[in-house]
Amino acid sequence: MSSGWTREQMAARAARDIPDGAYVNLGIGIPELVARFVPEGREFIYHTENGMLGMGPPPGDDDRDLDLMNAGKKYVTALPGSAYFHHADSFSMIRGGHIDVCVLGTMQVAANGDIANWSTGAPDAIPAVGGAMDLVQGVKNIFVITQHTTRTGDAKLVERCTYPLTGAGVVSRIFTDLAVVNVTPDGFRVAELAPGIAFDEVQEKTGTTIAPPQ
Amino acid sequence: MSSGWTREQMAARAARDIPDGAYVNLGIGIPELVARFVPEGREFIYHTENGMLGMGPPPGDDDRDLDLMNAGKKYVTALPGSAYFHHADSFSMIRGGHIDVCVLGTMQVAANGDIANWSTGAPDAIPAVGGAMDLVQGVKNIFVITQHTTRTGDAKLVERCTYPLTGAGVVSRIFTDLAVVNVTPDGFRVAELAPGIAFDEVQEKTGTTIAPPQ
Amino acid sequence: MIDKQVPTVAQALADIPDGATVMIGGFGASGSPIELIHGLIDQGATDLTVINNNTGNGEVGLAALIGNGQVSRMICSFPRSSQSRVFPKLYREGRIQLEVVPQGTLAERIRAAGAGIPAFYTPTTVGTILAEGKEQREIDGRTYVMEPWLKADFALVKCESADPLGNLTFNKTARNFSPLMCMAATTTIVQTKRLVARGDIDPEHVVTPGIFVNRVVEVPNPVHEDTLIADGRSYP
Amino acid sequence: MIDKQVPTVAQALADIPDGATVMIGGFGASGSPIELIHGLIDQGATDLTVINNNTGNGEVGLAALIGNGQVSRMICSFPRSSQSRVFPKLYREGRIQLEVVPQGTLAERIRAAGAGIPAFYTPTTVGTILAEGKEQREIDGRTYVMEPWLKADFALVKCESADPLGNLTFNKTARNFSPLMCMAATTTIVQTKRLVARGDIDPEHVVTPGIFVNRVVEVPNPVHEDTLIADGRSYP
Repeated sequence: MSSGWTREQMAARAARDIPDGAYVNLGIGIPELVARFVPEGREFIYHTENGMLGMGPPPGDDDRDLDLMNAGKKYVTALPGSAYFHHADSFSMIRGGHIDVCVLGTMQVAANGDIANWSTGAPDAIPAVGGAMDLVQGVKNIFVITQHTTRTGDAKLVERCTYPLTGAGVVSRIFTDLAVVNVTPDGFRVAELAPGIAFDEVQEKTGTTIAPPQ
Repeated sequence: MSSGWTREQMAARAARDIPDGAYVNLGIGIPELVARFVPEGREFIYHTENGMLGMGPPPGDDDRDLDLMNAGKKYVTALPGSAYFHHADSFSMIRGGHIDVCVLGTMQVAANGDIANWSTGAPDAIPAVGGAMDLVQGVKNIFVITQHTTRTGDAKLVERCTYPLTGAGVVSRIFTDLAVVNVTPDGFRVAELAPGIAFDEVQEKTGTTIAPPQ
Repeated sequence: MIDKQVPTVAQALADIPDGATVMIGGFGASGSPIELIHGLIDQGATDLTVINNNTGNGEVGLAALIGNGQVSRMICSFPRSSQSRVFPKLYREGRIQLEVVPQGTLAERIRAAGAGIPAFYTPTTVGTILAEGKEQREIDGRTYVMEPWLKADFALVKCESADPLGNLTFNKTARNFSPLMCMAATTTIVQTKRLVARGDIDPEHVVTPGIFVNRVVEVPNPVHEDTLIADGRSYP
Repeated sequence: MIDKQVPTVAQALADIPDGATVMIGGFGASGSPIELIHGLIDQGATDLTVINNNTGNGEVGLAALIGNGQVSRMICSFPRSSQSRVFPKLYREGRIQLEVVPQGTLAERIRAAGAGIPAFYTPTTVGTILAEGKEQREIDGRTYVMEPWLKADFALVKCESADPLGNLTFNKTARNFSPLMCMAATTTIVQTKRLVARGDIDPEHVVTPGIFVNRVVEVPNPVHEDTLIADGRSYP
């Protein structure tokens, strides 16, 4: 079994592709780790869709405000220069193309940029979409951080999503434990392999053809 | 020549028909005088479409702020409890039906409630509409204050407007120097005659059939 | 002098009828008007359609209102959460209806109702099952879906400070949907932590102007949903 | 550290090309960014489409920009005013185009552009000549017209205080269209009376969050259009 990147390394690798001064929205899970790996000399401003720019790290137990949450409903802090606003303004930032990068987790992502990360489509599942569909349509660059396969070894990078879509043709780049993968007009292409990972392993664990690094 | 109501009396009469606690938008001209005749025991809150609730009277020369204007671009003051907001919020108040009464001047008003107060339609006129069309569509009650006829004696209350419309079927009540006139499903009806004014004179100076007081 | 203050929560809520559509502010626990929601449980109106981003947590607040059988329909973006048990049970038993609306579309539909905009176009949901059955059109080469405004009979909202005219400020991210819901409801009922005098709120800092507010009730020490849940509380 | 400050008006405006669409904040004289407008006169870009509620007064500010022949098209709600002479003359000579948009529709179209809403429905103009040629539809028994978003390449805006991240506050009714224009332009350029440190603006009081702002230039003692006109000034 190969090693590849850890969750932290995946997040750090994604952070390297975010330019200085970017307005960034981080999804729940591994994407949240991106905030811990901002490259030296850069500053990102974090947007949380429940109504804040300038979100800071979690508070200590003694200085938390129960009203100050992020979109994952975790307590957060406000950095100097932050701003609060209501939901219509917050989603204007998203829908209006003002957020530069959104980093999301996913269940599946397809070679045509489709993403499925909100519902398994199971008959007894309670549908719950939150802001995911707004984010994938509105944010300029949609990055995905995900393990290359599910826990049971199924491919998450697939030819076509079998789960219900969150958005069609929206993902531009994927950061997995094995590789950085670009979504191109011709499908998946490996941009960079994790240390010690061979291209053949990436192809084997991908549910469709993936092009090697150029 | 009959006397009828003065401009101030017309404004005072209109003010009597505005309920306590109403949110009110006053047009330029005679409508502005309404603010000087709020009946005892009532309070109106004035909205100005350029972005303020709680507008107060004109300032003295020494305490004016050049940035604090009303929609007629005159300097005003802010009363305690006022609020500033941007134009989209201001016209949400208008379009969304949150303003109770708008009092407008007019060039013509028709028996079906049509109003024409933004353009003569002259070929060389520069069209300028401002917020008039938003107000007549959005505010719950559209009152008109106007002289019953033009300076040259032409009727301003007409069967159908000949000037381009500001809005169709929107006016509910008209306050002239001669009478208070309701716009009913059957057309104009005098609700009240000014002191010393006979109904026949009102009919004579109206450009269409007007029903007498009930 | 205009004074929108109402002395008690019970009086503020008295006229909410069965079958009403009620918007409830808050995003999860943040900004949730717990005292007003519990007051609505005491009041007893049933067959309610409730609009909120979520469906409540634990057995207090919105979850308790749902658990008490007063809600026949939820309109929300995210009905699941880690501590949401009441809604899922009723939903799986077919005892409550659900309309799922993406969060941004939900916010914009509520704002549209307040702004007199009966419908608008958005790219959100295009290409997904949530766009099925919705009118779509191409504008400038991109496909959009049409979404209608979303109105309510009542809005129940929590704020930080309010004056007698109904001018409001909020606390941090507790602001969320509340200013929009104040715009979109026929009758907006606000619980405020502090009732201040007219003029005490700087007109530059007013978040919700009083024109959007009908009743204000002071609740000086509001409970917080997270605290109630941590304490294992339920209501009633 | 992010710092959107630009040292001079000239540098802030340097890249505005001929043919650009430029939103200019202000309602009449209130909130008009006179130094930025005069900077644009110095800069010299021509064939501009300008979006503003009015068309300027006297021979300063927007009226001077128009008078200098740099504007080929105005989009506004009210091109007339008591001291507006420059625009009417050019308009009657057929040397400038005009699109008249009702004030509320103008505001909402600008907001829609910033909010990613390509079109919406409004009752404003229904039954009038301004609705001619526009798509209309009935919704819930009432007729509405469809209006498209209104975008710009640049916005020129005046504010009261700004921090290096571009968070803005305004002064009283000088706020008017400016926060909307900040949202709707590709590049937003702000002149601020006071440049304050990061954190000096309470996050609850920010009117325009910095995400909508690209460049900030400090103009500590801005002139006011009304004062210039009263003094009989002209520009250049």
